[in-house]
Amino acid sequence: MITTLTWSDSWYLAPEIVLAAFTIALAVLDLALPRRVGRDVIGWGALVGLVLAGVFVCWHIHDLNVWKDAGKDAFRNVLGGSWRVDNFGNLLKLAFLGATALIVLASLGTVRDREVPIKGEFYYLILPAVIGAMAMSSSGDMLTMYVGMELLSITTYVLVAVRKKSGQSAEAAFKYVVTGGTASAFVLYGMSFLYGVTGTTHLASIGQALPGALADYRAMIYVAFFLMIVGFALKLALAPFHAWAPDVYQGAPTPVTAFLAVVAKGAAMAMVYRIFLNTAQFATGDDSQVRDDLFLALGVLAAAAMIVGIAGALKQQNAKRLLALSGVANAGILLVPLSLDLTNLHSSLFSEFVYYLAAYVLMNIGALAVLTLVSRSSGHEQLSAFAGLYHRAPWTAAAMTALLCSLAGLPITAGFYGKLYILFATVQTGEYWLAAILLGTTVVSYYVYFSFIRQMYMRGGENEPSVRMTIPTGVVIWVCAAGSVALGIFPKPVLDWVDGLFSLTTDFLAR
Amino acid sequence: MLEDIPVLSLIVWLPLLGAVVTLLMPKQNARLLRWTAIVFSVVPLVLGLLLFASYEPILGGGAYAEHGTWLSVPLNAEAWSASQGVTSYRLVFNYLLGIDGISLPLVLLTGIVSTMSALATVHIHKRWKTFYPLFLLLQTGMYGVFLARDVVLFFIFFELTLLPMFFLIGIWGYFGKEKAANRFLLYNGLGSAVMLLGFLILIATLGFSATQTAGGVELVYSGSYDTMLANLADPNAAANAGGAMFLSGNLRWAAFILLLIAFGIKLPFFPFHTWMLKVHTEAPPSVVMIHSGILLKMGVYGLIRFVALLFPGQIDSWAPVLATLGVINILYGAILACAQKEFKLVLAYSSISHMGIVLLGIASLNETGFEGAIYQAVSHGLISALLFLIVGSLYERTGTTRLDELGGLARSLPFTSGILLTAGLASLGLPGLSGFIGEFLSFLGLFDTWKWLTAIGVLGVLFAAVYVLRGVLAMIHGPMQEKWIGLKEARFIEALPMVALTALIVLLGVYPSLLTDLMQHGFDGLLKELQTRVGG
Amino acid sequence: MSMLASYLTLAAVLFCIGLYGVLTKRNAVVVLLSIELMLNAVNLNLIAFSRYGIAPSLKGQVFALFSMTVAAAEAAVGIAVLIALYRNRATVNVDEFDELRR
Amino acid sequence: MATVFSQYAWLVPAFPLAAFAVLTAMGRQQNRTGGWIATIASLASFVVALLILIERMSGNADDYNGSFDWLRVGGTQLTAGYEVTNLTSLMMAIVTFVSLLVNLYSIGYMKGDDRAAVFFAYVSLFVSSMLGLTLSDNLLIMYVCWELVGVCSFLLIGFWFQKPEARAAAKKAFIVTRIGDLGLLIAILLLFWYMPGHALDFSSLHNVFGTQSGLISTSLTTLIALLIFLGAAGKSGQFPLHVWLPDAMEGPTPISALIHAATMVAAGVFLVVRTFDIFAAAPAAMDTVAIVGAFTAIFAATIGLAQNDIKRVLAFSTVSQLGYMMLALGVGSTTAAMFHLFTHAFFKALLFLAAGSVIHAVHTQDIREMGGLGRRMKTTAWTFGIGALALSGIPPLSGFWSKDAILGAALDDRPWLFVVGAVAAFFTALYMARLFLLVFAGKPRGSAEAYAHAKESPAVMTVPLVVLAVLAVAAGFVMTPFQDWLGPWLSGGGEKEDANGVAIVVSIVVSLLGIGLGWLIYGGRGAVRPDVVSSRLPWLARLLERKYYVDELYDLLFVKSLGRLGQGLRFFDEVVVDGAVRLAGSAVSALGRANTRLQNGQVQTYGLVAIIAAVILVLAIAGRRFW
Repeated sequence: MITTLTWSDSWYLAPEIVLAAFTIALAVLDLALPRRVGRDVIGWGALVGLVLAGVFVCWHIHDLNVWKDAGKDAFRNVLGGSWRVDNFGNLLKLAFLGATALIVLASLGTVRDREVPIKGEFYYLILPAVIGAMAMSSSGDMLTMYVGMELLSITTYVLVAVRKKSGQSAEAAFKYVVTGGTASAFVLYGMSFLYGVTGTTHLASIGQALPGALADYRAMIYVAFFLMIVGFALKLALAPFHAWAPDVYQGAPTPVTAFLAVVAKGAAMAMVYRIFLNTAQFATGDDSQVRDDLFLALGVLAAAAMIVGIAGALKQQNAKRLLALSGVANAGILLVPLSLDLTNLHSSLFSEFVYYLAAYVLMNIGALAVLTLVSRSSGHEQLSAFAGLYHRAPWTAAAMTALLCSLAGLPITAGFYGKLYILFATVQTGEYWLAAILLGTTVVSYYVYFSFIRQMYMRGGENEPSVRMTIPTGVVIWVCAAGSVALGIFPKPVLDWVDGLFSLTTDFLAR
Repeated sequence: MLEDIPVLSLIVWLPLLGAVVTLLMPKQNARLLRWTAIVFSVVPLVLGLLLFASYEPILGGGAYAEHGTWLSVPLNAEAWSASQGVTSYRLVFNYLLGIDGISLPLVLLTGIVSTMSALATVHIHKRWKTFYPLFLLLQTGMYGVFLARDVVLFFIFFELTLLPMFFLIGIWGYFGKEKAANRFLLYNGLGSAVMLLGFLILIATLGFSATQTAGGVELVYSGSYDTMLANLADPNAAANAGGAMFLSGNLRWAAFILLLIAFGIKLPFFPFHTWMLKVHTEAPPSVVMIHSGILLKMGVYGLIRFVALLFPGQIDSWAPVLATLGVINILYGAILACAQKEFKLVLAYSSISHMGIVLLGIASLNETGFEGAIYQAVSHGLISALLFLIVGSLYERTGTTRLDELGGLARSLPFTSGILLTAGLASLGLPGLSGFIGEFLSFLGLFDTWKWLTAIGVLGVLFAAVYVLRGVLAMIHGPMQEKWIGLKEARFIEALPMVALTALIVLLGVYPSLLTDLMQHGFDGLLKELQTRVGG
Repeated sequence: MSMLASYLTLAAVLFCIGLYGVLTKRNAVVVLLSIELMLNAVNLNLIAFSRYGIAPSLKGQVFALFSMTVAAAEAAVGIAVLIALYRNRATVNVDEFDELRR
Repeated sequence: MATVFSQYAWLVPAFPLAAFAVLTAMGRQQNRTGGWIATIASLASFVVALLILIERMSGNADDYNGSFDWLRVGGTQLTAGYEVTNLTSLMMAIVTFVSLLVNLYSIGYMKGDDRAAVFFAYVSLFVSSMLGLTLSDNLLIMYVCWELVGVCSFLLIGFWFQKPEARAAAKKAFIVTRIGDLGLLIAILLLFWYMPGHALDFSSLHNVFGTQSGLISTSLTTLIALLIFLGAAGKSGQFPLHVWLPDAMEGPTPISALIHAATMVAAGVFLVVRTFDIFAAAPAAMDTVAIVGAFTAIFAATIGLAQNDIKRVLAFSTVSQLGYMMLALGVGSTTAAMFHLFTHAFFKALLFLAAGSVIHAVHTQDIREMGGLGRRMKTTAWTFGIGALALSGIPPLSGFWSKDAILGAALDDRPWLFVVGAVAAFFTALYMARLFLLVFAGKPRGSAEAYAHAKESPAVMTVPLVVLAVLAVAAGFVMTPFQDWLGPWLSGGGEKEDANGVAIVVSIVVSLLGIGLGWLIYGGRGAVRPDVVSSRLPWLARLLERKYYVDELYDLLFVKSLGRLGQGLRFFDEVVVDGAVRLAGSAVSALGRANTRLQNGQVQTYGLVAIIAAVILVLAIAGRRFW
């Protein structure tokens, strides 16, 4: 079957096309603009592009709803099924776009020329990275997915190195390249076996073919999936594949750190969800052994990530590395819903994932935004930069407290509710060990996150320089803090909305 | 009259309103802030007293209960709708507040101790504008814990007490405040994590209810305490649950033990007690008043409400374990209290010992014992609040509460010393003061079933005399050191709560029916269950 | 089938050599080359499957083409990053890239 | 007959309670008037108590009982109530009378103390709770009051709180009596669960135990009786819980008279009398009571021989006399016990107050520094002498009659106990003679200056002495072998004291022998040298002086070992329990540190770790399927 790109197809690619167009336009603009003109205008342009893409995504959601009401399947295959427009993708795209928009906004207030001499490049390179992330969440084919993944990776390699005068930045980028490249190789190697066993790269077809292939090619299927798991574990920085993350996060400019922590991680997570839900469910047949093993492996990795991430953060004095390790733990939490059995009782894994992802986006970006402000005033990124923040900037301290509560999972915040929701799922499916680990690491995380609070409220602070707040960063911090609290008190609208949009059958099982 | 207003909600949320109000006040005006805090502590107390006055044990607190849905979030119903015609499958967190004979005494205790502690905040000398909002927020958490009838709501209020306490200890504490705050946070965090796991198991296995509607079945998971009780009592519940997982025997044990540990940490029982020592020594007095006076009682309340009342079978077979734990607590705490050189530590260990008596009361599994446990909780709350009030007042003057550095204070501070002695006597269970009644009822209750254990536990009463007298007399009697001669007697605002608490301790000791009548029907359900279990 | 097996074995060996290179080589350029080697092993795998696989199809070859292109881009960026790093540190010894630690 | 006054019996404890409240509320300003407030209150109580006593003595008045709900225990409503019987009315009269006199005396004794108001407040509280103890109609309320009197005793012993000895004595008194109280508490717990209807009031106890109803087995009854006796022994200073009473003499002397001689220490005897039905149903318990009583009587009397502190001699005498009362109870004679309690209250209060008068005058308690005081303080000497004779059992003073009643009862029941009692009586007479002679006769041994300053106490102190002296002489006539009035009245007519010639003769003989020997030794004639024992048998003298080393033994057995246990547990708590917590904490941080160590900045190390982890993961999860 030969399919060509039609106009209607390109409508469904509109968000990505918009972003691509903005990338090119902004790149040209960057070249054309005289040196003395500030590059902030490119940042604002990128923001416009992100918002516009978001509008298109919303439009798609609306379209799908119309179809659903009309009784049709609420998804659309484009380009021979290699691209899917469904609500799984749409919701995640919204999350990525929103997160990127927040990051861009925050950096508009904080990124200075000294730090990032080629600021324009920073702003327009972030757009193709988002395209990559969107491709990862919206592909129906391993090939497209792989290309999306590489698009994201390669642009982020550059972004990490964007402070090109800085040795740290370059070193971080190099480490990231090596790790990312190896991870890609593993993923790709695994994909090749999957293709070999089923003869197709189309995810849904693989899912159909695998139960049949299970009898003859069990070992190869194991190999395929485990290679992919290893690759993704590296990408996601799940423990003990995480050691690169703190180095890279520390070396990268803070907005890029935020992007890596939130969007890159979220996109990889989306890819894992997509692949495993489409192909690894082996829905038919009594032989669930391989499937169980795969999901067990995911569970084990999630557990290890939670434990190692939080334990590693315990003694960490560098705030950025600490947040990187907290990101490791949070990746573990994000993986937990996927590792649980899909049963009658528990099939809301996507809501759990997306809700916690949203919470994670808010708290992580918010915390990093605060960190940017604070480290700029103290000149370093150690925890002690936060000393006495309560005296220097009480409102920022209050916002940071809310964000930390969310990170620590204290009521009533998004982080609390997200964890609660995931925990309930683990208990429902009887995976008490995961619940116990999740809870245990949460307790230890109190110590970790409260080390910020101790610095802010209980340590000196009268002598530290004051914190200069800029409007865009302030907006981001408060959006994140308020969002974290609001999501915690009223998770219902979000969850109702997600539940109304997402459908397991439509998004994963329908061809 | 009270039935017409959401009195329970008012009690819970008024302190929070107070917190907001104090946030809007000028930073430097400590008096204004303090009096605002006092007012917002007194009003819930008054409401609680009105409730107390109009509460009829025979009717229970049904008239005051408040039902509402706070959250109803979807669980994916696709798989269900295909197989069982389930149209709606949701996880519901309710806003359920209720009152009964078990919680009312503790609500009153919260009101009283909070008010007294608000008066005692004269010892706070810095950052008032941060202190009072946290202080009031803490109260909201505590009232919420005692009034919530939904496990998730309960948990949230429980956690809500953590954060303010962390700050209150960590900012306004003494020398080792940060360490103490950390310990408090981690230990209690661990406790609440364990509790949450237990609660989630309960929700997932007991909290379901299915409603048949015209469109199909509506399946709901909720944390409602009443739903759980109803499901427990319903012999067909497992069958009605359909595909839902019902609480199996093993899970029941798991949840029981999890909750036991969770509340045991709060109580605290041996060997989970070390965290509270630091809190007792390092936190500011008005905060320890609340901590020792109320927060520990959340453990008592939780043990009764969620461990005893929800798991009659388990508590029945574990009664000896609980009783043994109680005896260990009593003796261990008492003997260690005898060996301390710091008065605050004496009090801390004595709290452990006294909480052992609570365990005995619970382990007795009869009405007397439960009443004793609650009575002991209330009385210990008042007594330890009073003791720490005095400790704070003494520390303010002398800068130490070490036994070997003090002595003969009765000379320069006769009033404070007199109150201290009274409080000490109450603490060692002197009849005529409230401490005796709780001990007596607990021992009486347990004696019915575990005579030897009780007899050993009663030894704790003897040790109590030893450590209380050793501690108190070392401070107020004996030769006085030169440097304490010029000490000033308690100011009015310090004396007021001292007198009030003493009066209450005497009142409860002289006329215990005041409280025991309240609890009269609180345990009917459990006792019936236990009786059928034992009898059948 | 034996044909497939030998290609797969070769690919696996290549992959492992690449991995070994990544993990042990001191020269950063060689490390980047080793990554390419791993990717090429995969390409070999894809082609082998596409020709001798259980369900032979063109998709594998297409995939390999994409993979090569992407790998090229990746290599380019990698070398660029390395150059930036070299400018800064004046070395390509991987062992010395450890300023970011702990 | 209708009861007119009995229904107002609650007023009796109420007056002193009110005085306590007033004195506490007014604080220290009332040092002057405080004494009078307390005295007036106890006068009012005494009047009411006397009216009740007269009403009851006038014959066949019904027992009166009033109560209200106090505490609900499960389904049972426990009441607080009071009960007026012949026994309680008598006890009430004794208590109010002695306390009236002591209050009066204290006005003089405590003059100039700046905490006098506190003193009178404590005394009032004590009187109130002692009366409550007397009046209460059930064991639980009695226990409440029982503990309250203990606390008042503790407060008053430690009244001069700046003296470390007073602090230690107060603590000791409280803790040692508490050991006994625990027994009583457990007895109450037992009774609560075994009595039909969970009844704890005395009439129900009488119904169950007094009628051989067989509702409660003998072994259980014995256990309960022994536990109650443990309580009584603690309060009444019976061996082995007697150690607190001599130390309690650190308190002001009027307190020693009121609490530690006349009233509170007698509460143990009163308790056994109150619950006598239980004892009567348990022969083994009766034996225990009798033996412990007899042993205490002789044990304390011998110690009294070797003490040099005037109040300590009297204190051991009190212990000894209480032993007598217990002996009487053990041989089944409640009347004899109550009779001795009655007379002892007067003459022992007298002795203490007189001793107080002496101490007031010479400011020392050491009899070796006294002597010849009889010439300076005639009233005191005379009254003390009367008290000493009464205590020694010289007819026709009250002590003779009551001691004779006990010895008679013992002879009837267990003759060998009679022998013990008689020997104890000999020692009693001996040490009283020693005491009197050393203090009042002979030449002054202390500093001449002190002797010169010693003068008779003011009237407010001597008047009570005289009143008590009169009673010490006369009180015995309510129950003589010839004219027994008290026995039938108390026991409702059942018991009739038989005159026992042997007992009378022996008791007179041993008393006279004791006094005579005392005269020979201490009379100043030098017939027998005072150090006759200490020079021949130094170990015996030392043993007696050190009170048979019981305190030292307890210190070693309990105090030291508790201290050591406490230290041990402290170590355990800090190292093991808290250590486990820290260990868990450091295990987590060790994991964190391992992670930190892993992050050496070498990306190839990271890769290696990752690959190793991958291999482990694959082997652990997929690999297990293949072999």
